[in-house]
Amino acid sequence: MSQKEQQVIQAIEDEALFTFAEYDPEAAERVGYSDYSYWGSTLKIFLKNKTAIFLLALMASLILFTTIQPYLPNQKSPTKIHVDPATGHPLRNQKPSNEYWFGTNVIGQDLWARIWSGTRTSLLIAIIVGIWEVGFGIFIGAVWGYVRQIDAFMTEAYNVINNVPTTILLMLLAYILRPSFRTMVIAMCATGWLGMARFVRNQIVIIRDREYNLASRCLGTPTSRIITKNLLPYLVSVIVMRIALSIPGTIGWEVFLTYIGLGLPIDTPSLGNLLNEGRQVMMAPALRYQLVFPAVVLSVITISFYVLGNAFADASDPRNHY
Amino acid sequence: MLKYSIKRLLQSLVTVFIVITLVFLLMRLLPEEGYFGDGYDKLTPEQRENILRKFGLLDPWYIQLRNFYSSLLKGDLGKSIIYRPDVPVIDIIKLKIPFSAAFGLAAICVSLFFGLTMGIHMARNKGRFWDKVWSSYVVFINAVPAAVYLLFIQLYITGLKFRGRSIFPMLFNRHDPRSWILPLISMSLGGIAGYALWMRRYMVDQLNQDYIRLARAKGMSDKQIMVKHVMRNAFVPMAQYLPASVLLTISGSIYIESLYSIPGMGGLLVDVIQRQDNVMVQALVLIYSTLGIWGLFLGDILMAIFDPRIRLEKREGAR
Amino acid sequence: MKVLKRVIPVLLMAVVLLAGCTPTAEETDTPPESKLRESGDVYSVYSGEITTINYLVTSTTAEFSVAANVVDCLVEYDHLGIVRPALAESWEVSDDGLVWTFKIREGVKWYTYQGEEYADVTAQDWMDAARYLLNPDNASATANIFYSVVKNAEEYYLGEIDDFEQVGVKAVDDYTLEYTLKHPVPYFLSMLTYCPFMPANGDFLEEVGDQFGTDHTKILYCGAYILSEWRHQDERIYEKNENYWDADNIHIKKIVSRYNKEAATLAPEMFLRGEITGATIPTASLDEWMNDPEKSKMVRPAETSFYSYWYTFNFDPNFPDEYEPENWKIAVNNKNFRKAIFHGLDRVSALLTLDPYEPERMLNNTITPKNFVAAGGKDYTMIGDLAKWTASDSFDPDLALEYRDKAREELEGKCTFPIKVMMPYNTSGTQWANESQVVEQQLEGLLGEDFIDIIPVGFPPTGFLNATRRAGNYALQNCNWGPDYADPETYTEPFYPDGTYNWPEKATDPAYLLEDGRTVYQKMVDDAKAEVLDIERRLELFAAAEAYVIEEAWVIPFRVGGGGYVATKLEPFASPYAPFGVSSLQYKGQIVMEEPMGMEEYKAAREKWEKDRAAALEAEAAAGR
Amino acid sequence: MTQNEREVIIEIKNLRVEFKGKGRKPFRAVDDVSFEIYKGETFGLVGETGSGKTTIGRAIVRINPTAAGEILFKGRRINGVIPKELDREVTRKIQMIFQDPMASLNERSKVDYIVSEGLYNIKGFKDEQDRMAKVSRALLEVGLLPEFASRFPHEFSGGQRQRIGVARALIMEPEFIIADEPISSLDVSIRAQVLNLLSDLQKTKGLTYLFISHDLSVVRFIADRIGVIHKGRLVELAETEELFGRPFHPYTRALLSAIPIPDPQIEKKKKVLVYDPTCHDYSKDKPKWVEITPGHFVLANEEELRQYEAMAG
Repeated sequence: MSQKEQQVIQAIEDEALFTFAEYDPEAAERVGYSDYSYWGSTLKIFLKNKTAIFLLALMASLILFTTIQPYLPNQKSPTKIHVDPATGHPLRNQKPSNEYWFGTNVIGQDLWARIWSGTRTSLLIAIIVGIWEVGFGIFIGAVWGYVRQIDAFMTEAYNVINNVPTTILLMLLAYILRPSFRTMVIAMCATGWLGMARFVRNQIVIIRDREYNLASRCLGTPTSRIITKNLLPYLVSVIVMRIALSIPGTIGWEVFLTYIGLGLPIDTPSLGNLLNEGRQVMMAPALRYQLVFPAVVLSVITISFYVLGNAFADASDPRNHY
Repeated sequence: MLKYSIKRLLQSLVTVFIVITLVFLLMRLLPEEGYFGDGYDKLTPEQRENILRKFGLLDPWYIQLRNFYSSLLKGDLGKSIIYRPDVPVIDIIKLKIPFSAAFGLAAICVSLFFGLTMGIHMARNKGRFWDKVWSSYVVFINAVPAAVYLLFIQLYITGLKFRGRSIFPMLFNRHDPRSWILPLISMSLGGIAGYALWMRRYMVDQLNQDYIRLARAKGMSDKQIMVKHVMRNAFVPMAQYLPASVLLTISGSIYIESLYSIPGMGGLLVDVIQRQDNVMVQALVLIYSTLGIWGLFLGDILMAIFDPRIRLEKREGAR
Repeated sequence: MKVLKRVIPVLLMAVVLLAGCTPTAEETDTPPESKLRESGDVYSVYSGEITTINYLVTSTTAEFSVAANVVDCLVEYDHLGIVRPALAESWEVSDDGLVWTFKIREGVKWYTYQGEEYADVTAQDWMDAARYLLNPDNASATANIFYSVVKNAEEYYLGEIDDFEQVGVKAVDDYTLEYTLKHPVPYFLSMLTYCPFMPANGDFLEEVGDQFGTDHTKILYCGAYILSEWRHQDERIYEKNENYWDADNIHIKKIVSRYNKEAATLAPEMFLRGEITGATIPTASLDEWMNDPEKSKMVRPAETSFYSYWYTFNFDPNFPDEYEPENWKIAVNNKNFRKAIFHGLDRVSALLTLDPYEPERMLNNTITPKNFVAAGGKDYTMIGDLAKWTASDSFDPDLALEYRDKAREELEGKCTFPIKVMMPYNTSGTQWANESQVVEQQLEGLLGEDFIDIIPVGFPPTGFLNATRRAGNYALQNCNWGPDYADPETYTEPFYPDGTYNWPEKATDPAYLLEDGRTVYQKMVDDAKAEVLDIERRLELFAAAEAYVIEEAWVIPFRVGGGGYVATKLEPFASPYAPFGVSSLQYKGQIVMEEPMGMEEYKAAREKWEKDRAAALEAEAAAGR
Repeated sequence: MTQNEREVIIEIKNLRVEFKGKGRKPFRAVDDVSFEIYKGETFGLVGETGSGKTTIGRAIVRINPTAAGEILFKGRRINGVIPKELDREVTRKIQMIFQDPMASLNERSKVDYIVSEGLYNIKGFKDEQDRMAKVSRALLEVGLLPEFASRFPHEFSGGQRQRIGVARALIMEPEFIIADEPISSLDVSIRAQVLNLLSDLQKTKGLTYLFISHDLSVVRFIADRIGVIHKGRLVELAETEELFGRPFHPYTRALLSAIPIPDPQIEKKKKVLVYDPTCHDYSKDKPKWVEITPGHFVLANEEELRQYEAMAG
């Protein structure tokens, strides 16, 4: 037995240090409480995830940078075709250099400027569509999931809409509205909310019949408040994850739409356009930078939001709050 | 159960009917030019009219729709009008389905096997090295545009040589088993990532549950717990989606089939929509939505079989 | 024909991949050694799948290319572009130019896809084909080409007469065929190489009914090849027809084409690996090939086509108010304004988006491309006033500025500046969009942004032309047209009243109008059309009309179709040469070489071919044909 | 007896509740049930799981719609379509306490909101201060500290949570509370705590309880009268001691025999009766709801009635 241990034992035996406390039921009630707050814990867990913090900072600075980039000094126009003064011909396919940081594309536009302009466009679309998906999708999904009377109808309606090929809708929209930023946003808003609504509906059906909802109904709480107070808070984490995933998803759609000729007009740079242009030169290793730069930006954005979404979902799950 | 099934199938008939009618009307909104392809300017108005008449496009839309349905009742999906004029739709897809279905099924098996294995491996090594390795794979597959990495796979892997001969041919060839490998792998990459992620998440959830802790406390080995508790439960929700994905394998994969020249269904729908072959579009939409709805239905039944807690006839009340 | 549509490049590419190339420097009369020429098989990939092989109905190039190799016409072109007998051994034309009598080659037979004899090819087959073609129920897209020249055919087609006997096609006996025409058609022989004039066996047509041409088992073969296999969007295999009447000139025994949607991307790599015989090199990777010492030896230019592209000024603007159609109407009716743009457009810059190496090669200074027709040993584009345009580049910045100043002076107060120029493009590819951006920047840069404001507007491929050109929904647009027959008349259709291009008849300039209500241009064309006997004179008249269109700057001639670069082992200049009809799509006469041709070799071969052709044309002219 | 003079707060007449399945025939969860609850009493409703006891409770608070019959609250019909005015009154006057305190509290809301949720609905407070005062009072009444209002449910133990549930009901100043197995999911050690709380509240506030449970011994402790329900039908109803002393219906007897007795000797010898529904022969003679002795009702047909009367002596 070491000396230290002996000291401890002695201390325990020393009655002066340990006296019986009086029983106090009120004090007993207080035992084991922490000053817990849901969002506080969520934040705490989230902040523990170093990768997520890094990516969050990265995305924040990316968004900031794409916004201020055009106002920085020495920036070129994303659409101006640079011409070689000697020959009068466009400076096509210039390798990355001091003048053109990311090189130029097949017609002599500055890839650096195009990539940031494209990122701006794509992110803007993705954010608008994301907000719409969340707003409209959640609204429809919540009502659909909560109000039983319309469930059967909504489910059938969903089956119908879901089975109409998106390509038809998109072609029609592009045909009626012409390819443009607005068309792109409308097209994606028109189709994107469906998945979100379905998702929210399923979640709500799962939690709808939990007893605390019955309790609220007994108390006469109106449906709107039951949805906002009892249901949506449970969905916040999954919803945030969906938003985070919908941003790369939307950009992916944009790439696909561009691929089938329904994308943005090419004079509006976007990641979809840049990638599509890049794909056409990917067989030429020397020009592959035209594919690599936008692909890297796209991948970084996708990975970041993807990881962020998952990290947030983990952090916001109260089961992880211990 | 039988009654329920019949009712549900009848319901889906109505759904399919509405879907087709809707698709039909949407297709009519597309411009007439699509029916003529290249030669529009070289055709006289009479000729254009003759062509439209031949395809039955001059009839009012409800007559066209009625014709489609009446031939459908006779078990005839109609004849293609633009994609391959006068060829029965059935003949066109009959040739294509086997390829897509074969590849699709094989890909599902491959991705299920590797995906689940990977997912389990990740969950058991949660937060450790292999979890991170596989996670980066999942992130990579989700982040990099498929159009890019699939093309790279095809170009570079088919370029590999063994004793001066390529190991994998560039294009699919029905007589050469080696040519099946790359498309199959390409098709499975996404699925593997999906299943792995799903399995990992599910397992991590389950492993935190009380009953697993209890089982551990009882002294069950990890392996027993995995097999007896986690895996069995994990398959229940999966059972719901499996039939739909199996059935829909016949719709093929647009991009991979294009790259490897696999004569399957992939992209057929986009093709016929772009060419405005209304009959084909309707037939395909009919097939796909029927399969989709059937898939969901079978999924529910499978779920009910696997999970005794679920009954198809829910007892619900309403305020 | 039509303005650039998405399918065009695809189809052209498919054709290029298939047919590889055209004409060679071989002798006209197929010397003995050529008969012994050995050739490997052809392997290729294509991305534009055909929809049918019903050659009596189709009107697309890709589908013609099947017909061209499996069914023969009455006449054909050799590799120098000289008409030769094919299924007709000889022919005569009546003095009034209305009745053409053909002596059909005996002993030619129809074969099934398995190579079994089906029947003899007789004169009756042309009648049966015509009967099929003129049946509106069959909805043939080429029937109008037939009935625009053959007597009573249009009436029969429209149901005005029921008796097929009255239609001007008649089998006098088994081996004598007689066409009676509406009016004399000097270029009738060239029309015979088009699908609507191909034969078809009547019994077989009856046997297969509406399934004719739906797959390779549903047609009969009398051409150089038999399509032994066609699996849609999978594979096509042609095998040499050993019983072909001219089998000695068929050197390639087998042609295997695989369908691949990504063919444009994969083909160059597959070619390098020796898996296919030839590939088109996309503009984007051209640098790569040109700069690589090994690869650059394999690249050579591809032949240009006879599609003509030009920038068109719209005289009947019908676009949304935001682009100020009324303003445009005033501006476009000012000749100096048009001329300013005409001379201001740097066509070479715009073409760099298509061909960064030799953009000049595709440049076209007239509406009718070079080498299309010739008379009296002179190419059409060198006749009369056209010669002046042919010889010079329209791009002239100084001249453009001069016209701009004049236009500004004249339009000041009438127009608001800058004048908005709405310029549609198809969003399906990147090339057109890139070209639009180049044109916008170049024109605005030269003429000043305070003078014009070029506004490229993207339209989706779906219904592109109906939404833009045909609706008059454009100010300036890149349009195109392809020839139907070997006569410059074919290139006048877009500008003739009732065309759907730019409606020059709606121009307000009083100088364009005649007292009889016709436009000056209309009269010029009418006069040229009326001249049917003196071909030289006819071409002069058409050349004058065409020069008028250019002089008045209704359009800015821009370029020809086709072109680009290929790496292929198929021998160039060996296959039949013809700017119209289906002959040029034949594999006849071609071989697969050991090594692909490089740039220099190709140029030499081309020079030789041009010389040979000039000589052959002169010989023809001398022979009085 | 003076029953007829006592004020009836809830009257249930021939109540039937059906659930529509996907099948053609609806499932009858509650069938032809009638009973009354007097003001100030605790009425125990006993039955096994799935017998329909919870359904009755939920029918009263109008979560489950009724298929037939009437539910009267102070003589006014409250099932089916009712005027808004009445709806508001009933919402306030009838409250429910739920079985699972884990599940019945919204985990993402603070206790403050949970307790005052009902007040928001009836606008039962003047201002924020008034609301907070009411919340504090309610919490104190159930033996919780007012400062707990700012916490989340998962920070509390099961018993505390159930007390929050009670506070949530109390704040509405109800007259009638349905307690749906309020203690069955609690630790045995704190069951008494909650039961005592409920009893105390009843005394101080003059509440009426409908106490639903599957546990007869618990009901015996708290209830004045007990109804026994089996497969949606009420089979017996009597005052607590009457029922325990003289059960008629074989089902009741089976239930009673199953109550564990805290004496191993007796418990060992005790014979547990097994209820077999086939002992009734209702093929010819349908059973009726009969008052066999004053205040003691039983479900029986003529023949059984004779047997029971013989037993009653």
